[in-house]
Amino acid sequence: MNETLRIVEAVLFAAEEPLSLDVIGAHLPENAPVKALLVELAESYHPRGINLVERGGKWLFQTAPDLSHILRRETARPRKLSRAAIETLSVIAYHEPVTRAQVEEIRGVSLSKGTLDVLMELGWVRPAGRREVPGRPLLYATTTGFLVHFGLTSRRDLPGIQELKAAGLLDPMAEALELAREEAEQPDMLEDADDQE
Amino acid sequence: MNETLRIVEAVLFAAEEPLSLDVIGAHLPENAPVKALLVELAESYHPRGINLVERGGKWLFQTAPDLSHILRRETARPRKLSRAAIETLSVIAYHEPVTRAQVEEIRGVSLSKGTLDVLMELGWVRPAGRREVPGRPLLYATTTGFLVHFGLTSRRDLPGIQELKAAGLLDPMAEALELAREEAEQPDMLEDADDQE
Amino acid sequence: MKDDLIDLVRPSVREEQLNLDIDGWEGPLDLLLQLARQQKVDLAQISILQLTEQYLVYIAEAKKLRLELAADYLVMAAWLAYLKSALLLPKEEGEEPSAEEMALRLQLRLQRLEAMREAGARLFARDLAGEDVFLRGAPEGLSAVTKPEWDCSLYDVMQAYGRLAGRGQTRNYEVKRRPVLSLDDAMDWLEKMVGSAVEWGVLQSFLPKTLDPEYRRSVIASSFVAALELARTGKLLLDQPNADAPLRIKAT
Repeated sequence: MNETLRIVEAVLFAAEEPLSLDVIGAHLPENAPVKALLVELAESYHPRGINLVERGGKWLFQTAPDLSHILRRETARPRKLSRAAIETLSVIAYHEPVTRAQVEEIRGVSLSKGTLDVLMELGWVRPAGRREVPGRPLLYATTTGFLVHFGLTSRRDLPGIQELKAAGLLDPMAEALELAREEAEQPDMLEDADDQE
Repeated sequence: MNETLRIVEAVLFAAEEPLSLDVIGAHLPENAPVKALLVELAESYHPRGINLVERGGKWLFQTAPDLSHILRRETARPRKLSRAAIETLSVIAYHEPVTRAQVEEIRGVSLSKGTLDVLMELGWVRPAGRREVPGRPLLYATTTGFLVHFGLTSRRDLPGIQELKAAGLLDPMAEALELAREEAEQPDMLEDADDQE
Repeated sequence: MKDDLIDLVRPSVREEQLNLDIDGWEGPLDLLLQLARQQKVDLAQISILQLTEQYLVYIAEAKKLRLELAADYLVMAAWLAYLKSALLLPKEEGEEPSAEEMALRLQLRLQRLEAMREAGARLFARDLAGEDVFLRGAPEGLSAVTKPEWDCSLYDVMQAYGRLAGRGQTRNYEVKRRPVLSLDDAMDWLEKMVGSAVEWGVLQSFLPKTLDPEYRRSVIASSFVAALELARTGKLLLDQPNADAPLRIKAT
């Protein structure tokens, strides 16, 4: 086995968290093709019980998903999240970055204290700057930990996100309204509009 | 790859400590030749950057010994920052520039000698001039390194009191005293407090 | 036609009503979404008029059962009642926003909420780390390339500050001593000053002199109460010739 590949393997294996290309590259000879090495390694692990996966541009080893029934630990059932927390998480993930007010608008109910706290404590949500509008509200976004937990390579892999985008359901309300109005008025234009996207 | 071998691989990967044959066998179909499987797996990993090894009758994965110079394992282990240090850091970040006396006043305890040193050594806190009051106490502020480490664009990205409260991060006892707290945050009030000291 | 609609809707609504728990809903929009599902059509095809009826019936039933309804459910009911009449009445030109526009908006909001709800379900149906897939159980750890790695997240910092800011013991509050004449002192003073005065005298003239306006206010308040108390116990006589006249006192 190629020496550089062995190093990539060992580095990822020893790491306590997903690693970016930069961090992996720092352990390798200069100008090593880090991405290509990772892809090669991922392929060689594909049939194994351990897989190499990418999460938000960072890489990590994890057990193969099809073995979950064997590995599942009966004892360590994670606590159940409230419906509010789950919905808040999806709103943040699909619309990020969003303000608290946006989350409340979409859910049609004000966010109780502690909902965001739980998501931040789990390491799935983080403050992500402020929106430059009056009041400068704080923005929230998801983390690499979120991608790791839900097994997503990137936010583009969020289930159904492309369809939701195409349907205008992730746009600001004003734009979505415009889109819906056009469709209602010209049902035969619908297909054309889709083609353009 | 053989299914049973995949299970052995995944079980050992996810284990938090070296596993005995019995424990590994418990995950496998009955009468699986555990030892033979382990030997086979160890051989397949032999040329890789990860090795499967036996230690006192228990089995574990570890990085290949010849790569240790690259992984520089000996100094690793992230150190947990003390609660005093995290609190001090938060006070400096929220109130900067602040004097040591102000940090002590807000935390309600005196600052032990090494706390500020640790934060300065980390490159997160720096001396930032002196306050022009009797005694001319040294002021402390956060650094660019602090912003980089915590992924903040500017200090203004830190959630404010209202936002901490909304996120459920503010201690519940606080509410009655919140107003007073906000007053205390006005910088000119802080100066007054210093003058009185 | 409209009555038919209500009858179609009612049975299922009634069934749910029996164990209706308004706390179980995540706000009026959530309730609307649940009701919308009873139409068993895609949200894009839903009849907003019918949904409005369903909601209003539901709220009416809840009120009959004397369930505590949070204000936002009632606000939504009022808004829907308005929407309903706007949809049924002949369209008025130039009215903004039009009833159709409001209906479309509501429909979109429902679609968006449903989309997020489904997204949440689909997220949690994935292979989850720590439940379905597992990360390395005992990583050896890498030494960071540059500096020693410290285990401290932004969340830790925020939480620490929240804890401090919340503790409230960070500042000592001192109540400023204001100059006051206590009731006891006022009684002593007044008793002494009135002495054995047999002529009526204005109460104000018996008070301790001061230039401090704050102290003066305290003196007036305390002396008034002291005068009442002394009069009650028969130690002096108190008189006010008419409503706005100054109080007068003299010894008994």
